[in-house]
Amino acid sequence: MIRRFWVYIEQEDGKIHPVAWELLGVARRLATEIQDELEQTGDQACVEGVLIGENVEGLAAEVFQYGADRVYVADAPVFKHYLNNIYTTALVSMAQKHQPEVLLIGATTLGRDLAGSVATTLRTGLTADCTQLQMGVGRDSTRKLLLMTRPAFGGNVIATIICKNHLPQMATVRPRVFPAALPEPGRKGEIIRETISIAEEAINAQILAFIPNDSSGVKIEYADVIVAGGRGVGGSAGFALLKELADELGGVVGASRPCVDAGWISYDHQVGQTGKTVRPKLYIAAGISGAIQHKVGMQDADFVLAINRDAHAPIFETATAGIVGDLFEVVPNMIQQIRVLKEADND
Amino acid sequence: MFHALVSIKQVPDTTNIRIDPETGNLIRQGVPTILNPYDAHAVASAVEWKRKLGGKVTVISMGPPAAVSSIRECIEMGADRGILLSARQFSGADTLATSYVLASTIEAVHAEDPIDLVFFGKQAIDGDTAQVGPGVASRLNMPMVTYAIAIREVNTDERYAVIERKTETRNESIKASLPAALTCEKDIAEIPFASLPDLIASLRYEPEVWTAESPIAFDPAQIGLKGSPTTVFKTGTPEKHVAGEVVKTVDVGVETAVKMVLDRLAMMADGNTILGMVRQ
Amino acid sequence: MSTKSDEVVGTQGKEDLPEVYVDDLLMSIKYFTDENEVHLQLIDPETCVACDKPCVSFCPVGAYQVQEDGHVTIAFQSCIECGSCRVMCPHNNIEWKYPRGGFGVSYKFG
Amino acid sequence: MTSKQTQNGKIQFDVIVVGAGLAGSAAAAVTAQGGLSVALIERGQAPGAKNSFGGALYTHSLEEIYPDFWDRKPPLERPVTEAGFWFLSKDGLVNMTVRGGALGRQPADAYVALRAKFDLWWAEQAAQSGAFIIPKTTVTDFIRDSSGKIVGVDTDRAQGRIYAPVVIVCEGVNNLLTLKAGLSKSDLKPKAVALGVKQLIALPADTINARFGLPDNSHGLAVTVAGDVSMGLTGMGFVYTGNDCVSIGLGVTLEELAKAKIRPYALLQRYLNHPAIAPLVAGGRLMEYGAHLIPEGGWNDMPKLYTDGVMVAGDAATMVNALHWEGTNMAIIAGKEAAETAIKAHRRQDFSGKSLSEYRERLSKRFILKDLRQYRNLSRFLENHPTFMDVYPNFLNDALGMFFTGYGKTKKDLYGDIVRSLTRRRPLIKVVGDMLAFGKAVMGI
Repeated sequence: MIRRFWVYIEQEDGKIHPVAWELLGVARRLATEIQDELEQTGDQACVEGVLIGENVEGLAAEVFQYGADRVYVADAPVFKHYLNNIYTTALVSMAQKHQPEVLLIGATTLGRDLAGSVATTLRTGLTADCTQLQMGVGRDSTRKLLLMTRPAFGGNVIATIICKNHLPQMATVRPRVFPAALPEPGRKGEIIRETISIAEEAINAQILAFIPNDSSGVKIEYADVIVAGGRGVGGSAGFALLKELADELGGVVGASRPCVDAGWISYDHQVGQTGKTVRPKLYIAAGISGAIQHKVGMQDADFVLAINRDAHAPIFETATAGIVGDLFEVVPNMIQQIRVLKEADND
Repeated sequence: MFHALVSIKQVPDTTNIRIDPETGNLIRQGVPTILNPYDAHAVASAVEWKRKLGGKVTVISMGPPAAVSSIRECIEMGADRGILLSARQFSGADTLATSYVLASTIEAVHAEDPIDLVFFGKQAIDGDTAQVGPGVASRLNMPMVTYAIAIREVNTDERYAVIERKTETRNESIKASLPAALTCEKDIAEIPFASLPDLIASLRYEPEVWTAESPIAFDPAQIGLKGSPTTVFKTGTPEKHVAGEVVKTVDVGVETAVKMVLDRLAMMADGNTILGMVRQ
Repeated sequence: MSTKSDEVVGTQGKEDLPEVYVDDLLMSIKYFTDENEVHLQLIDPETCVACDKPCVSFCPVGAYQVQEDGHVTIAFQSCIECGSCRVMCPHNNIEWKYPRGGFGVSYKFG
Repeated sequence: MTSKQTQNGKIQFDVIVVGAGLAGSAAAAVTAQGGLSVALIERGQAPGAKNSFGGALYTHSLEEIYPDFWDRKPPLERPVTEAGFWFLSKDGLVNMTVRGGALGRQPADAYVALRAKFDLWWAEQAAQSGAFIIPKTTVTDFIRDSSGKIVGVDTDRAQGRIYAPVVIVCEGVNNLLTLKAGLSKSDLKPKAVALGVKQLIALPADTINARFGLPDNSHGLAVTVAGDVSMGLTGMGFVYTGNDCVSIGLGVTLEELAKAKIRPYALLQRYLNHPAIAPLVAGGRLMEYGAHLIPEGGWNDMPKLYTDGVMVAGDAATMVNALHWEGTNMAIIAGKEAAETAIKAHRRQDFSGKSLSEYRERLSKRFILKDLRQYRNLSRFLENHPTFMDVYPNFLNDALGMFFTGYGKTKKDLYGDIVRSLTRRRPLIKVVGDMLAFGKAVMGI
């Protein structure tokens, strides 16, 4: 028997969302976590991708490099653009046919939209926004289950959820929660073409137009440097100062929720439980007290520099380095020192 | 006549939840429950279209008896009818069981008084899952437009609506056949400041309370804990990170403090300068 | 019966008060912020430029801040509606009203 | 709800009460019990949302509104079983509190409370009596008929007029409506209001018991803290123990605070850092910070309490006795007396000022006007005698400190030192003058 670990390979206009690489890394690890069971039963574990779209078969090669053993491809003009019920129909019928044990979907706007519909149609459970995934023995269970850990109550609690009697065990994972799998050039796999018939009358919605929006410029989830501000920044003017530092570092500006709520900066910049999860190399938290809701969004940054006037601010517990001081003195000084360093670098 | 149904949830105000650092337990004391903010915007949008087209807005919510206050808030905003699904058997429901109850309820309301649009908030702030809306729409076989930021057109005669939704990269204008479902961002409509007569009407409003047996006899195997494939295996508190080195500007001065962290950062990046690290 | 305060010997002279980051105090307060209406405004912003701006210190939530050019800004979102500025502004320069019904500070404990 | 409430599309009640605080909900409850229809209008999300105090409530006033008060399971914190004064010097504390005796009575005479919780419950009791609570609505002005007589109120909502022949204004310290009704000639004076700031700090009940020397959770402490709290400004601190929280704060005269350019939260933090205070709250978590004005003008600044169609009660009517931290009880009783007057006025169908003057007569028979009159010179006295904020608390600390360390010293020298520690601060003759003046101010002579 094959125990299948599925990853939905999200693509739009022929571009694969990087969360797919992160999920493939997770799926591979999960498959190795049941090695002991496989040895006992003689079963086999496979990491498999699911690609839905038009002219997407060519993308499979890259999916193999990131660790998929097999890719199921539903390639047809009807899948040109994502539409909830058409993609749901496709993914559901493939899952019903191949019976994956685990199905992982990125918690992107598209992924969340799809996952809820697919899980309900398959009448199975779904755990959203998982921050840890592990194969382990649940209570009263003979076979290892997917242990899905997610924050609850605004990140104040973490809960581990299991889905014992229903398959697939479905989880969504936010981008940047897990590191991406390392690609293995030249790695090959098997393409399985799926024919999905979509009845004309089942198409109950159509895309009339695409409209560029203002958020397309900000992509803080994938930024290497984020200079984020909290209440201590005091207003839009303070964010201009942070922007200056971010520009100097080639980074982007982030914000904690109160600043977004107060209208100092747009939601696209929000880091935290209700905002984005980020994993930059450098995260500068200026005037952010560090409420748990914020921490869950940035705690995986490689280097966290906290700047806060209050030495007791919880952000210092998460910080790699901290400066207790007025950000309006510290940040301008930092900009200046970096400029000096840069000049020295250029010489 | 236009009929909108809005599915709402009363949630603990998560901006107010704190954790006891000693025991790791949730501090529930003083945490108010509120109408899920996204749902409020969904209601506002439904009411706006009702006022434009004529018709009515029905609000449903699954929750404890105290959720009446959230339903009243919707009536205050201009909703006409409120149904509270409240029964012990509903408790412990995950998204699958919740979507069953909501979908069955919507079907029942629809049978009595056909629905054009089903509104949801984009997500509940207590769970942030954003899964119930799509789940319900799938069960009802309705087109689902998530992350809606504007409703451009509702044509009840030709049976379609044009809804603009926001994705990560762009906005999409979607034409969906009616009845359709949508989950709403806050942009969809501003919360109105109710007139005094509307407010007073809401204060006096008593929503219908539907139980697990009546008027719909729900399948006991599909509701509450029983109908939920997922269960909580264990709970814990998030790991604490080890705090790094902290310098105070009052002790060393701003200049030195900044220099110290920049040096530290340079060390982290394998002897490269901060600029080198950042340029990687 | 009046006694002048300069006769007091016990006053401890000038001392540095502890630095308090008022935003951290405000984190404990629940607000319903009215995004559509501002309830606190300066009547004439120019009046503040010449004033010695006691509001900046006495406001218990630090809502009043001085800009570099000497103008005063009000972070009305932080206001807890105590009325100190209404009573104390030396120039009666604040248009002070309550936020619209339901908005503003909402004490959880009080 | 009676049919009266919407006549020809007009929202009409017998009585309107503005503000669901302690005074307002008491007034609404008594009015409703008297068989009248009453609208209780509150601008907060819910009653209590805008209210904050030290503080403790006084049983006599609560029981006066509801004889079955205790059967209603009020959400109170600890009973006050120990009360008194702490006098702080720079680094010391003289404790003068009383427990047992009268403080051991059951139920206690005072209970610590959290206003957001209590006021919500207090308003719910009024609703149970039949009052109609309209929350989330700010009263902006009065409606007057063609003759200028007040016949209702206008609110900030569309179609927001509410009519009633009597309006009881319980709007709190910011007396906007009292001014609009013409009851106050001038706005609050900065020297006659105190700014109160406090932190509510969470601590486990056992820790509170241990730190404050309370035998168990059914004992509580309420103290007035004088001395090194206000940096010489006219003001006092307080400490109250809740079930699992400590309320700690201070009130100082707004005008002095503004002149001294002291940030109130920094002053509060300084107080919290005091060596005698810090250990009491160490390790606690800030539950809530709050600030509120306290009208301390008392008798001298009191508005006229009634006019045609309007009565005013509570903070809006400066019903506060600053020295005794009394105010909540005055508000409640005044609310009740205003309601009784409104009921009588309805019986007489006479809502003129003359008819409503009964309200003032009722108050003059109670402790409210008597006490306020007696203490009328106190605030001016304290303003002119900053020594009470500084010299005497420090002296007390020095004196007792010397008394309990002067071992091996001749007691004559010891007493001499003690006296000198006072006279160094203030000549003896002035001390005598201060004491006499204090007595006069309190006695109201």
